[in-house]
Amino acid sequence: MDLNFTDEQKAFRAEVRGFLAEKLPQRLSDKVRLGQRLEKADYEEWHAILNEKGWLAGNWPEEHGGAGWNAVERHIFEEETTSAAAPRIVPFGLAMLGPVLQKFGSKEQQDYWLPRILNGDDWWCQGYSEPGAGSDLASVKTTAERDGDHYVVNGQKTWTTLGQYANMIFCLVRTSKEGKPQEGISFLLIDMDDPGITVRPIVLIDGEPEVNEVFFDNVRVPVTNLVGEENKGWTYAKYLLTHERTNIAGVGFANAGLANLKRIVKLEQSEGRPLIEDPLFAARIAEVEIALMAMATTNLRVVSAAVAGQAPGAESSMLKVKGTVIRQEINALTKAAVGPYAMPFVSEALEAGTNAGPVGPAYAMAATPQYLNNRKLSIYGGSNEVQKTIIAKAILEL
Amino acid sequence: MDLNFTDEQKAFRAEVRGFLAEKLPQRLSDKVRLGQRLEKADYEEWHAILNEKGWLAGNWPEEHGGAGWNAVERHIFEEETTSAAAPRIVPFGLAMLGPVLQKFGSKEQQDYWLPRILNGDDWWCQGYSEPGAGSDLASVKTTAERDGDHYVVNGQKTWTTLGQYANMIFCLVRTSKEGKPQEGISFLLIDMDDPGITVRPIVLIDGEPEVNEVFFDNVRVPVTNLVGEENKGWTYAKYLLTHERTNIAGVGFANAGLANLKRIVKLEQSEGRPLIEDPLFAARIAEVEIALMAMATTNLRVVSAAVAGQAPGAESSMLKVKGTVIRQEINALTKAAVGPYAMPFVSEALEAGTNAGPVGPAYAMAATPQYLNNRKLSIYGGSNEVQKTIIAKAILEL
Amino acid sequence: MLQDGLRRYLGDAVTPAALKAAEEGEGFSPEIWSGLSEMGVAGALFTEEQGGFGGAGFDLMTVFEELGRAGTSEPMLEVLLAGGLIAALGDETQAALVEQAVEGSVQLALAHGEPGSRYDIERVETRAERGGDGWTSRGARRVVVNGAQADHVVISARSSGGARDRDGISLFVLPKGTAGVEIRDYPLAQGGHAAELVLEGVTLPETALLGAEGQAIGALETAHARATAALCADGLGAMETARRLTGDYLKTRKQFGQPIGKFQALQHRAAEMLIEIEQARSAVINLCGHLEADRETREIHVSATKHLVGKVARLVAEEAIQMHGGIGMTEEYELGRFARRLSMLDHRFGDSTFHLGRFVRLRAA
Amino acid sequence: MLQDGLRRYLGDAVTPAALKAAEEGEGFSPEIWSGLSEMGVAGALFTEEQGGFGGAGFDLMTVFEELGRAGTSEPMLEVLLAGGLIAALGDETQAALVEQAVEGSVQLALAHGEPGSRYDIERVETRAERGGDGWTSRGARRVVVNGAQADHVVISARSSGGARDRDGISLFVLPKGTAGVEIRDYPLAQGGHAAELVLEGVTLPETALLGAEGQAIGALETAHARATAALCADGLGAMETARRLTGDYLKTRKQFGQPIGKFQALQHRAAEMLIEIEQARSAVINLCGHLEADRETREIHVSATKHLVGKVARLVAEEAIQMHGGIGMTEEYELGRFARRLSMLDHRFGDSTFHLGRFVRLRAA
Repeated sequence: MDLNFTDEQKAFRAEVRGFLAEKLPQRLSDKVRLGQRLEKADYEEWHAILNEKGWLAGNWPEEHGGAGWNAVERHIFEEETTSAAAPRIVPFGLAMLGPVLQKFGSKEQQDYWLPRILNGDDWWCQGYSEPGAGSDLASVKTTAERDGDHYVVNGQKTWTTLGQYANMIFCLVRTSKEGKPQEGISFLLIDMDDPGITVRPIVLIDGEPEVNEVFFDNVRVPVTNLVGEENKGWTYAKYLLTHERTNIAGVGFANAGLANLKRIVKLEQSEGRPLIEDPLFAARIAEVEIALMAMATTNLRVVSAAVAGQAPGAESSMLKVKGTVIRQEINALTKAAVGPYAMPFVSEALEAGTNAGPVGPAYAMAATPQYLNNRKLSIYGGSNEVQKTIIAKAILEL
Repeated sequence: MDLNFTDEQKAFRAEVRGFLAEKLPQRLSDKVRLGQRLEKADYEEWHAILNEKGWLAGNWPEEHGGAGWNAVERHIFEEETTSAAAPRIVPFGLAMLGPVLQKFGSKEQQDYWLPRILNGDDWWCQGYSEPGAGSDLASVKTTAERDGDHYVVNGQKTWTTLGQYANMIFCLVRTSKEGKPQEGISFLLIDMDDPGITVRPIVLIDGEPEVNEVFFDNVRVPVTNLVGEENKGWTYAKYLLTHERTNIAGVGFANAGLANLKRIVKLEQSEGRPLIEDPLFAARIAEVEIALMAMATTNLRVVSAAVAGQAPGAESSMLKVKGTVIRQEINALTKAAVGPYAMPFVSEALEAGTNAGPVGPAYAMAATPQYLNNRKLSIYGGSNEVQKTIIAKAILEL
Repeated sequence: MLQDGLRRYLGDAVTPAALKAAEEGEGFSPEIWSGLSEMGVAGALFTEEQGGFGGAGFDLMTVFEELGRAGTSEPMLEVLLAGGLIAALGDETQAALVEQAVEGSVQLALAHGEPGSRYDIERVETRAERGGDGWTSRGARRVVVNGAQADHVVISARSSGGARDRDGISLFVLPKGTAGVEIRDYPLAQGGHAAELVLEGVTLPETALLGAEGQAIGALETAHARATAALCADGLGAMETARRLTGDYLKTRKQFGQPIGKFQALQHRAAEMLIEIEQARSAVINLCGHLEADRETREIHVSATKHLVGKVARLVAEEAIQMHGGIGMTEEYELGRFARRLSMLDHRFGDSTFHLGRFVRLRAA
Repeated sequence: MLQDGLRRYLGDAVTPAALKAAEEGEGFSPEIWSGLSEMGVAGALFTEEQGGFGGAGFDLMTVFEELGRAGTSEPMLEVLLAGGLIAALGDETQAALVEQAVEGSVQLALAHGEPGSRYDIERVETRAERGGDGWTSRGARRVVVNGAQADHVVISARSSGGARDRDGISLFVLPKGTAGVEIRDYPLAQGGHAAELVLEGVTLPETALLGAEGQAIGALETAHARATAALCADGLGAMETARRLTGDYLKTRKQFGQPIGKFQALQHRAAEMLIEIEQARSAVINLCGHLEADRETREIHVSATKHLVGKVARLVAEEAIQMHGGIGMTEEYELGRFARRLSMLDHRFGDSTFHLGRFVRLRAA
């Protein structure tokens, strides 16, 4: 059992750290640290900086302009960027669509779409979920009927994260009603500017319009935008989901959240002493820290196995469940730590550079919105209930 | 909402307390407090003392020699006896069979068996569970075939608590294989001395032979020992189970256990101070104490409703789940409190008056056996899983 | 009777339009406030001598459980809190404010917490100095619920002693618009508004003093005990609604071909939620039944109940969202409002960890 | 390799007959002890200089995980604990005991805990006084695992300082049968035996002293860190067996007409158990990987791991029994032995609450 990093890996870590110190704009890391809202331009700025270095697509092979990192290198990059409070890399084009196009797309599709993802010409969003489907992704009702050189798409997608920024959406659509639900699904690339598309924001309980509904009313999509074969979309969808699950544990986010929490409890006073000296509060932090120490090692074990060629199976379901529970507990403790200042709910304060300053200490303002927002962690990407069923069936063979 | 006791109820409590102070033998309460083994003679002694006062059968109507108490009075009696560390009243004759005979037995059966229960002529045990049936009590395989004036019984019962002391057993037996499983069951009274009966003790993980398997090999039982009608036994069985569920919350046991735990943590030293001053240990005790304070009130709410004529339904399932979880947590904390002295596993020390004294402090010796033994609380009498399903269906209508 | 009437009234009155009016206005619906006043709901919070018709613990439970069940944010808790202090300590002139609050013609608030005092009732650093024929005070007050809307704010300041001395805390009644008070008004996550108050050398006449100088701590504790009971009852009501919505959802929502309520794992979790809500109800009963007890007994129940209800509130909010899935995360679905309300219960009058520690200290004392 | 061989050997050797022999004898099976010695298992616990062929953290993990998986109670942990102290501090003569222990020809024990010391390694009240050409000591030692069976017992006593001073603790090696030692031998809930030792003015020659006078605390801490890692690995092995038995049971046991493993609530609980066991495995890896680190880092991992493994051990023992139902409560079914072993893990070297508090203190230091 060797979980130590090699000298090469250590050197890589140092290189990432140096790069971040030099290139990550303070304005962006301040926003991330305070939990302020990131605008489309913020993400685009950070993507461009990474792309210039060749580090935007860590998981893509070099032939497609990626960094070609293995799982350990990606893990190191992830750890360093989260602890430096860099904006996250928006996953829809890079982590999701890219690998699907590389594996199943035509040469023309690869040549056209992949560079545009890297250069920021397109902002992709995801058209998987439909109203009422929940974690049952194969229950696709949106239809695409062939009409000459086009598909005519009708239906509705939902939970489309950051769809308001996107000019392109990749969709699962139903091209056949025969056979099992999984059998008649196709994978289409659709231009959000096409006539017949309407985007309606869904405000979440943190007050933010992070996700959207997307309506399709006789939208005409050229057949050249079909990825792979008609009716084989479920295969590509599952491949995409597997890729989405790298870094599913969110160790970097958890570490950054814990560091923030520890900073706050040194500043908050309870009964005349720093909150960190309250033995019960300190114990709650310690419990989650200890769980995170173990989970980080489980993550490394899975990462090492991936580098050694073992495909992560239900292990990633375990990481999903434990990782989200830990992050949610850190969010809950952060909300608890800021005390009465968790109550002010001032949306404008989350906007950097506005006149509305935070109510109370600046570190307090994002605690409640982040707590509320991250309740999604255990719901999306296959709810934790679905993950437990997978574990029971795949490992326990129940 | 009035959960205060009336003056009459307060006077009754004082009377019970006075009686216990005078009549409860110190030798018995010492055994109970230390968690030492109670012998058959110990129970019989205590039953006789209560019977002399007319308090042995609190739940029986006065016409049958019971005290005729209502739910509040039974609750008060229960609270006082447990906090005085009286032996429990063995439930099989008094709490289980008695009510069934009173409701469904013939006049002859009532006149013969009921006084014998009160006088201690018979020690009853319960023949409900069968191997492999678990909480599915209707899955009765033991058969009783009519042969003239007798039933011939063949089969096996299990989990028969204190069967080693019993001379009589009441059994669910299958007298018909037609219809639903519930429809062919009869309720028989069987003499344990009959030829063909074998009792085999089952040692539990605490090392104690508390329960037994009972084997029936062509045991001939006179038809006069059939209670009620043939094939209607399931009705009587369910009635019995309802009665078993009075005091299902075990508030008295929990209070007594908590008091014992609080005594121990004042005596145990951790890092030079009493364990009770360890903030984390104290917090764990406080959590269970707070849960118990609430549960005791829930119990009183159900008891008050029972006195007001409302039949407790799924509420008793809630009390079962919460009550057992609380008692098990108190057991776990008591085991934790005694530290390294939880490890010695000296069966003879649990025998009062033997030469083998306890290893370490006397309060430590029963902590582990009781912790282990009370894992049964969430399994027997309808496992907590079964109770949750009942709650979901009956209250939530899922 | 009050309970039934109140439930019926709120069931009709708390409409999307009323909630929108509250959100776009000052955090509450003026119509519902009038409606509650017409029903005389605030009267249930005070004894007959104080100008009400109730005032017992179970009266508070009735009123606030229904407000929580409806999920509405009229500042009734502030009437209990500030009005309770005025009723307990005020002279005749001041006592008129309680009558007016019961009628609904004035709104009240209590400005006691400071930016650094967290959940510590005894901690007061803002000082009040006697001078001329009145007092001057300088300092800040945090998260004063209804602080900008209140016609009168009861404010605490230290007239003697050190930061955590029990003696030396005085109360004053400030009318709205008093010079030298800077107010920042903002919305709260649970609904309603609060304000940051900065006193910049406020001058107060001698008549503003509420009760005896430096002797307010006992009344403050009593008022907080009662307000804690009310807040917990409010939480209980919100839990009931969250559970009702979740139960309905489990019955109607289908996934993988059947109602999700048929999945045993969800059945058991729903049952556990129900068991815990009954625990919370009993805890609220325990506190409401001990509000008139001696201080030690009362405060033990304050901490026991706030601990338990805080824990259950978190469980119910999180489990209700989780069992709903995505829809539970959205602002437009009704649950979100209740989940947010429940998630803020811990942040007023002390969270479950704080009260667990306090319970231990009170038991050891 | 060692792991596979050991697992195979124990799979064959731990029979009901061997367990019965252990129970009726001195708590362990002499045959299995010999078998382990022939395989040279104890050699994996020591470095080459010490007479072994391993000694690293992951060597301990390998050995003890397998012992725990098999649920056998040969006193190997005592070889690690007492042998580790002798190897670290002993002179040449004493070091021979380590070789003999590795060969299996002597058994060892450590008598360090006192009736009142609970989990506090630094607390030693029993004193050793120098006198004549040796030492005398008087005091009691509690729950000395393998204490009556050991050929040599390493015993601590205070030669200077107060009850909790880090300086002043000395170690001595007592051969079996030393006059003035009263021994009460008894079985343990997890298997094996322990003894209460009462020293009634024992006289020890100067040659019994192990290491420098009064300077034993560092070696004691190291030995306890290593033994904690071993015990946690043992627990991990026992969890694996408990989970295997539970999984098999869920697949075969039918109730209400189907295997109970088809009930979703049990599926999810089994999955949660599995997730926690993987957490425990990672925690053991973390500790084993940091046994050679600086003291502060090592001890942080000792407390983190013991806390987490203790918590998971309880969960696994209780959930495994619960999912089995009645059969899980019986002595004759295999699970009971493992559940009892897991339930005792907390009681050696500190329970999960103790180590949570210690982790907080170490982090704050």
